Amino acid sequence: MSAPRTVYDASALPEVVYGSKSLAFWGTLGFMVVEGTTLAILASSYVFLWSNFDRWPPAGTSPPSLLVPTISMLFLLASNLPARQLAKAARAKDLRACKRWLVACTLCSAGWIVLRLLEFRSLNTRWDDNAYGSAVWALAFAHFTLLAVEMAETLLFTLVFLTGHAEEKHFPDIVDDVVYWVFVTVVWVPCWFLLFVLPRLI
Amino acid sequence: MDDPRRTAADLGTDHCRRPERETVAHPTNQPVNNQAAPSIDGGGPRPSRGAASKLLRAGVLAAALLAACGRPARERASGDTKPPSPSGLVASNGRAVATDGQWVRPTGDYAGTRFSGLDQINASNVRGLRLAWTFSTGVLRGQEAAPLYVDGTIYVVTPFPNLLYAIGLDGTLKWTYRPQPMTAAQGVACCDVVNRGVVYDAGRLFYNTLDAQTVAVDAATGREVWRARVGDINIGETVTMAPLVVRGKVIVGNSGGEMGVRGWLTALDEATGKVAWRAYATGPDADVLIGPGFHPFYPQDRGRDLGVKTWPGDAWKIGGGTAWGFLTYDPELNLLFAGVANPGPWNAEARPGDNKWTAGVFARNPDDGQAAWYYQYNPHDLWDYDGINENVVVDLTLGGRARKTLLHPDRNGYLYVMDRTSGEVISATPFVHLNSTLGVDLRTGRPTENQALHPSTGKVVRGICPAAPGAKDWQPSSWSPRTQLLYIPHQNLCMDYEGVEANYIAGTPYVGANVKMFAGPGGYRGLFTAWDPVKRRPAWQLTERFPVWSGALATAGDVVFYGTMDGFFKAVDARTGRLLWQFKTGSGIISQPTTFRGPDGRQYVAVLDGVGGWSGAIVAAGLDARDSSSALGMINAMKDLPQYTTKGGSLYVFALP
Amino acid sequence: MTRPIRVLALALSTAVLATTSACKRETREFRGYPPSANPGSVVQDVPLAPGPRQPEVTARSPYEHNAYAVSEGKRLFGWYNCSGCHSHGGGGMGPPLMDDEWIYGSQPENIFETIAEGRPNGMPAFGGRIGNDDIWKLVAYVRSLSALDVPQDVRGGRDDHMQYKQPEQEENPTRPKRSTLPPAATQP
Amino acid sequence: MKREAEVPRSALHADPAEDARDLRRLERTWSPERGLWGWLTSVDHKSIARRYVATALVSFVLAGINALVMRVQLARPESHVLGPDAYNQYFTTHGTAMMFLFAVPIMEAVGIYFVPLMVGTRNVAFPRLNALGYWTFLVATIFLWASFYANVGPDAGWTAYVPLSGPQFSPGKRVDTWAQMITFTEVSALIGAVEIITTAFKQRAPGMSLNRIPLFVWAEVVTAFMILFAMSTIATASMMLAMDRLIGTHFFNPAEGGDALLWQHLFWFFGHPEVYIIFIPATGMVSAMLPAFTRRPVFGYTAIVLSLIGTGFIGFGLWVHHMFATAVPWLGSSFFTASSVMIAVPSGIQVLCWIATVWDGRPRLATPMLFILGFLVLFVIGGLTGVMIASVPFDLQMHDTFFVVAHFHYVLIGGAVFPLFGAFYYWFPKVTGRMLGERLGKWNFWLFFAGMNVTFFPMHFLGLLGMPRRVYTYSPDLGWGPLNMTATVGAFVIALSVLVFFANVARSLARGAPAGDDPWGADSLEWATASPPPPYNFRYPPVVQGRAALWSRTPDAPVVTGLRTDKPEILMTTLLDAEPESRHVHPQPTIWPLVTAIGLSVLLLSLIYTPWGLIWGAAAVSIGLIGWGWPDHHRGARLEERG
Repeated sequence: MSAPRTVYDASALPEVVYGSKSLAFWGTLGFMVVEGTTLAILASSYVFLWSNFDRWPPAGTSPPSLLVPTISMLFLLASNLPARQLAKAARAKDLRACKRWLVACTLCSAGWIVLRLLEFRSLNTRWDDNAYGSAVWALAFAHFTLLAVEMAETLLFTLVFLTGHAEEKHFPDIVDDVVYWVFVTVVWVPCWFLLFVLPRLI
Repeated sequence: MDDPRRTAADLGTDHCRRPERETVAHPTNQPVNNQAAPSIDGGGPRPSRGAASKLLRAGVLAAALLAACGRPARERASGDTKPPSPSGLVASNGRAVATDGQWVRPTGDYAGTRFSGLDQINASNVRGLRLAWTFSTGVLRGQEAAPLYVDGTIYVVTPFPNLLYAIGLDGTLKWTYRPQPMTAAQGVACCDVVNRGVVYDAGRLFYNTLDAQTVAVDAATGREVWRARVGDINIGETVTMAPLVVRGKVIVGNSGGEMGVRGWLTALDEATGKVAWRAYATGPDADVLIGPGFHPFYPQDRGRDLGVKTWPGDAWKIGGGTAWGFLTYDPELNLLFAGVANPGPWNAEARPGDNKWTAGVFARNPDDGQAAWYYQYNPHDLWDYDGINENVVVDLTLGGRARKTLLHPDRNGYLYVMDRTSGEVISATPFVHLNSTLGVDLRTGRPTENQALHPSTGKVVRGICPAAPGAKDWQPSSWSPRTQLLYIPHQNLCMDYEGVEANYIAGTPYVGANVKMFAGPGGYRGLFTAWDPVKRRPAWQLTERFPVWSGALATAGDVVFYGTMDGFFKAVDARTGRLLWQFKTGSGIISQPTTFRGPDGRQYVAVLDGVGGWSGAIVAAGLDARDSSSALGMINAMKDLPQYTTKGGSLYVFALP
Repeated sequence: MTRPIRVLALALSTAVLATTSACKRETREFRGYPPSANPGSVVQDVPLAPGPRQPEVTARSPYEHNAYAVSEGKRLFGWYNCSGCHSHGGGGMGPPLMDDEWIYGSQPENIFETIAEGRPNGMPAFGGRIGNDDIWKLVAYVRSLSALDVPQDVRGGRDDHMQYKQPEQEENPTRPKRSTLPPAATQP
Repeated sequence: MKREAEVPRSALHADPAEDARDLRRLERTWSPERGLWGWLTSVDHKSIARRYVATALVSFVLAGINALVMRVQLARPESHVLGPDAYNQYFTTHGTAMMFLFAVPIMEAVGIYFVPLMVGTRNVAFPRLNALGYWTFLVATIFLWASFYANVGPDAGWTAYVPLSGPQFSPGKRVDTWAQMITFTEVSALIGAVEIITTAFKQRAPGMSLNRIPLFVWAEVVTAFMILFAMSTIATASMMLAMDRLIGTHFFNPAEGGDALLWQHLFWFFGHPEVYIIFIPATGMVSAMLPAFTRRPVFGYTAIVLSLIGTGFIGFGLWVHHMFATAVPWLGSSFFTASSVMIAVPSGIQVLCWIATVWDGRPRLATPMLFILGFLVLFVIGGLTGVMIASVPFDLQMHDTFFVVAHFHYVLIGGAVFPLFGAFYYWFPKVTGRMLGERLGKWNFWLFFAGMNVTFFPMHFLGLLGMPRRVYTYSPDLGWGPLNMTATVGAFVIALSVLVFFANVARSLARGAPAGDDPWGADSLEWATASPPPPYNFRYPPVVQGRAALWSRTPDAPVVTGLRTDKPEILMTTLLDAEPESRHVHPQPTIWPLVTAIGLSVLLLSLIYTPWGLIWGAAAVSIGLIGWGWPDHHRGARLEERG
C-alpha cells in the first residue's frame, strides 16, 4: 500500500454540536421510538380490549375522574416552558441560566410525579379488577416510568451542574434531555385523550 | 270499583272482631258453604277420617266465618262470587280446630294469605307493643320457621338438628322432641340448614327433618307417632320445606336443586306416614302424574312425556325441579298449587330444551296427585329462577270480571296474576328492577329473554338483574283482603355470572356457575312492597339495607309485620307503609312472624330471630367474605352483614301491655 | 479471555440457581404414587361417622412445595366439586377453608383424613373415589388457600375466570386458630 | 481553547519516530485496560461482539443438543428417553434459545463487529450502552440455561400462547423465567439496534454517501429498524404476560374482558418480523460475500436495497398468517394471504440479483461460496413451502404439524444459518488473523447440507401424514417411525458437521494459515485494516470513493487526519452524503454498564418473586445509572462559571 494522503483535516471540526448533529440525539431518538412503540402497543391493547366490552369502562367500574388527569396533562404541557428556557440556556452555554432552569425543571418533574400519583387514584379502578383496569394501569404506569426516568435524568444534570462538575459536552446533552422532555410530555396527550376523554364520548 | 273495597274491608273487620258471637253464618254464605263443604270433605275414603258429622258442621261454620271476614260486602250481597280466600281454619279431615286466633300452619290459611283476622293490635296502638317473653332455641343457624299456636301452646321447630319445642303461653317449655337427624345431612343442604316450619292437624304436628324424613308428633305429649324416610341424603336430597296437610295427606317436597337431585312432591298418609303418591318434576308422564285430566293452558305444555323430551339424554334424572316452597290449596277446586324449583345444573348449556317440568307451577289434585295444569315461569331457566314462590289463592275482580286467581311474585321479577282454574296468565308485571327478561308474552306465556345477557360456559355476563335468588326468594308474602294488597318481602340484587363446567357426583353440588352478587340500582338490597295486583303497581314500597328475608304478616288491625336481617322486627301501616313500631332483636330475622290470640283474650305476635339462610350464611356459617363466590355468590352482596348482626336463635313473643 | 468468562458464568449461575432453588417447586409427577399405595379400607360411605381409624397414613404430604401439584389440586378441587360446598375457599354449604379456623386440624395429615374419611357434619368420604395421590394434591391446595406453609412461589396466580377473590399467591399466611367445634358437636 | 494547538492529533508525520509515538498514543487511548478489570470494563465493539458471538454459539450448541435429545426421543414410537414434561421443556427451550439467544443476537453481533469496520469508524455509537447490552444478554443466557438445567425451563412453547402460559395452566416459575428472559434479551437487542442505526447514520467514513453504503450495512440498518418496533412489542407483551402471572392483571383472561388472541396478535406482530430480523442480515452477509467470490459487485444494488426496505415494511403486514387457525375474519385472512404472497416478491428480487451476480461473475467455490449456494437452494425450498402455507385452506390443514416444522427450519437454517456459517468462514480471518481450513470447511458444508435435507425434508411428509408438532411420542401404528428415524439420523449428521466446524476453528486458532489484511480480495472497508483489526480500527479514518470501497480505492488511499490521539475521538459525518461534521469524544472503558446490568438483573429476577422487586431493582439500576452518568473528569475540563 502506498502512503495515504490527507484529503481532510478534521482538527477544525467542532467537538460540541447540537441537535441532529450530536450522537446522543440519535440515541435519544431511538429510545423514543422504542418507548413510543411500547405506549402504542399498550394503547392498541387498550382499544383491542375495549371491543370485548359493551360498556367501557365496564359495568360496575366507575369512569376515571377527569379533574386531576386534566390538570396533570395541562401541567405536563406547561412544563415545556421552563424546559424550553433550559434548552435555550444550554444552546447559549449560559451556565448560570442552565442551573436556574435545571432547578425549575426538576421541580416541575417532581410535580409530574406527585400529580401522576394522584392520578392513579382517580383512575377509580385497580389493575387486577378486570381487563379494563389492567389496560388503563399499564398505559398510565408505563408513562409514569418515562416521567420517572426523565425526572431522574434532569435531577442528575441538576446535581452535576450545582456541584460544579459540568463540562461543555453537557450542554448538548441537556438539549437532548429537553427533546426527550418534550416527547415524554406530549406523548401523554393522546394517551390522556384515550383514557379519560374517549370513553366519555363513545 | 274502589269504594266498595274499602266498605267491604270495614264490614269484614266488623265481623271478625266478634266472631265468637256469630252463631249463624250470614245467609248469603250458604251457597258458598254448600259448595265448599263437599269439596273439603269429599274425595275417597281415608283411614284418618273418623270425624263425626257434628264436627263437620262446626267446620262449615268456621269456613263461613272466615269467608265473611275477608269478603267484600257487595260481592257477598250479590252472592255470585266465592269468598276471596277459602277458609284456612278447617282441618283437612273436616274437623274444625279451634277457630279463633290460632295459627296452625305456617301459611296461616290454605290460601297462603298469612292474614290474621285479629285486630286487637292495630295501627293506632301497635306502638305500645311490648316484649312478653323470649325463649332460646339453642340453635344458632338460620331460623326460617313460623311459630305455631294451637290451644295454648306455641310450637317451634329449629333448623338442624330440627328440635321441636312445645312452649306454653307463659314461655315455659312443655316438651322437646329430638328427631336426631343424620348429621351428614348438613353437608348437602345448599343454603344453610334451615327448616321452614311445622304444621298442626288433628292433634298432631307434622314436619320434615333435614335428612329427608317426615315425622308426626303428638301435639300433647311430644311423642313420635310415625316417621317416614322420604328422601336420600346420599344423592343430595334434603327436606327443608313446611309440609301441608290436606285431606288426610301430608304433602312434602324435597330440596337439593343445587345437588342434581330429581325433584318430587310426595303425599304421605296422615295417619301412617305411608306414601300415597309421588309426583316427580321430570321424567315420563307416569312419573310426573300427568294423566288424561291434565289440561295446561299453553300449547307448549301439551304433549307426551315432555319431562323427558325437553331434556338432552338422561339429564332429566338429575335435573332438579324440587319442591321446597310453600304449598297452597283451594278446597273449592280441590287443587293444590305447588311451585317447582329450578332445573339443574345452573349452567343451562348442560340441558338444552325447555326442561319441563321445572321452574313452574303445578295444580294437582291432592287426593291422587294428578296434575290439572302446569305453567312454566322460566322455560330453560338460565339464572336459578326457581318457581317455588308461593301462589296465594285470591279472588279478584279484573276488568269487571270476577276471577279465581293466584298471585305469584316470581323470582324472575314478575308478579303473575294467573287464573287458577286454567293456568292462564292474566298479567305479569315487574315488581322490581330487572333486565334478564324483556317482558312476558301473554299470548305464549313465555318470558322474552334478553339475548344480551345470555350466559354460556366460560363467558362472564355482568349485571344480570335480578340475581340468582331472584327478585324474591322463599320469603312468603301476605295478602290482606282488607287493603287488597299483597305485601311482598323481597330483595334488589343483581349479579355477574360465569358458566363453568358442571360435574355430577352424587351427593355433591351440581351447579356449574361462578356468581358474584351485588346490590341492584339504588344501592339498597332489600325491599318491602305493597303490591296492588289489580292496578299492577305498588301501593307503597320500603327499602331496607339488607334483603328482606323474613315472611310478612298482615292483620285485620291494618298492621303488617316483617323482620330485617339487621335485627329489627317492624310493624308498618298496611295502607301507607309508615313505620309504626320496631323492636331490635338479638340477631337478624329471616323467619315467618305469626299472630294469635291466647286464652286470656290477648293478641300476641311471635317471631324467631336467628340470621342465616342463603343470604345470612356469612354469619350463620361463618363464611369468609374474601371469596366473593362463597354461598353461590351471595356473600359478595352481604359482606357487611357481620357488622350488623351475629348469630342467634330465639323466639320473641310480643303483646300489648 | 476465557478465564474471566468462566468465573463470571460460575458466579452468575450459582446466583441464579440459588434464587430459583427450583427442583422441588417445579417437578411434575405425572404418575404419582402407585395405585397400590391407596389404603382402600379407608373408604367409608357417606352417612358417616368417624369410624375405626385407619392405621396412620404414614406418608407426609409430598406436595407442599410443588407448584404443579398445588395447581393440580386446584383443578381437582373443582372437578370433585369441593368448590361446590367450599366455594373457592370462602365456604358455603361447607365451612370456609381460607380462614384461620380448622375444625378438624390444619396439619396435612388431618386434612388428608378429612378428605379420605369424611367428617360427620356432612363432609363426604372421598377415600377410594379419589386416589391418595390426588388427595395429597388437594391437601396441598387447601393449605395454599390460607397460605399455610405453602411458599408464595408455589401458590396459584389468578384464574382465567371471573375474579372472585385474590389469587392465593397474594394471600397472607393465616396462622390456624384453635379449632372450634362444629355446631353438631354441641347440639342440644 | 488557546491550548488547542498543543493537543496531540493524528497527522501524517514525515518523521518515523514522531509517527511511532503518535501511533503508540493512539493505541494507548483506545486499548482496554489489562486483566480481568479490563475485560469487565471494555467498551470496544469488537471484543463485545466477539463475546456476543461466543455466547450465542454456546446457546446454539446447547439448543442443538436439546434438538438431538428430542430427535432421539422421536426416532422410535413410544420411546421413553424423555417424559412429556421434560420434552415440553426441551422443545420450548430449544426454540426460545435458538430464536432469542442465538439467531437474533448473533446477527446483531456480526453487525456490531462489522458495521463500524465497514463504515470506517473506530467504534459503535454508544459503546457503554453496547457493553450494557451484552451484559444483559449474558444474564439472559445464563438465566435461561440455568433455569432449564434446574428444571425451571419454560415449557409452554417458544410462542408461549396463553392461556397455556397463563397463571392457571403454567404454575410455578417456568413461564416467568421465559417472560423475564425475553424482556432481558429484548433490552439487549434494542440497544444493539440503536447502536447500529446511529453508527451507520452518523459515523460513516467521508464519501460513503447513502448510495455507497455496503449492502450488509443496509441489511443491518433495516434489521435494526425492524428490531425497534418488533422487539418493543414483544418486550411489552412479555411484560403483560408476566403481569398477568405475577400481579393478577387480566390482559389475557377472557372472563374479565381480556383476550387470548391479544397475545397472539402481539406475539406475531413481533414474531413474523422476527423471521426477517434473522433473515435480512443473512442476506446482507450473502451480498457482502458474493463480490469476493464472483469478482464483481453485486448485481442490482439499488434493487436489493429497495427490496430490503420493502421486506422490512411488508414484514410487519403479514403476522396474521400465523393465526389463520383462529377466528380471524375471512376478509382479514385474505388480506394477509395476499401480503404473505407479496413478501415473496422482494425476496425473489434479491435471489434473482444474486443469481445474476453469480451468472455474470467468475465464481470461486470456496467454502463461503458453497454455503451461499446451499443457502439459495434451501431458501428457495423453504420459501416455496412458505407460499403454500400462506394459503388459508392449506394452512388450516397443516397448522401445528411437522410440515410447519419442516418449513421454518428450511427458512431459518437454510436462510440464516447457512449464510452465517459462510460468514464465519469469510470473516474468521479478519477477526482472528488466521484462515479456517478449506478441507474441513468443505466437509462442514456437505455434511451440513446433507444432514439438513435428511433431517427436515422427511418432516414435510410427516406433516402431511398428520404428525402434530410438540408431541413427545406417538403410537407405532401411525406409521411415522421410519421417517422419524431418518430425520434423527440427519440430525446427527448436522451435529457432526457442527463438530467439524468447531474442530476447524480450534485447529485454525492453533495453527491456521495467517490471513493478512485482505485474503479474499474483497471490496469493503473492513479489509482495509489489519487482521485482527487494532483497537482503533483505522489509523486514519478512510475516505470512500466508490460503492466498492476497496476496489475503487486509488493507490494513495485518501484519509482524514486531525483527530486527537490522546482522547478516543471519532469523526462524525452528515446523514446523507457523509460530509465530515464534527468530532466526538467517545466514552472511556467503565465498569458501570456491568453494575447497571447487575441492577437490571436484580430488577427483572426479583420481579418474578415479588412486586417489591420493582423497588429494589429500580434502586439497583439507579446506582448503576448515577455512576454511569456522573462526569469523569480525568480527561475532561470542568466549566467555570463566567462572570
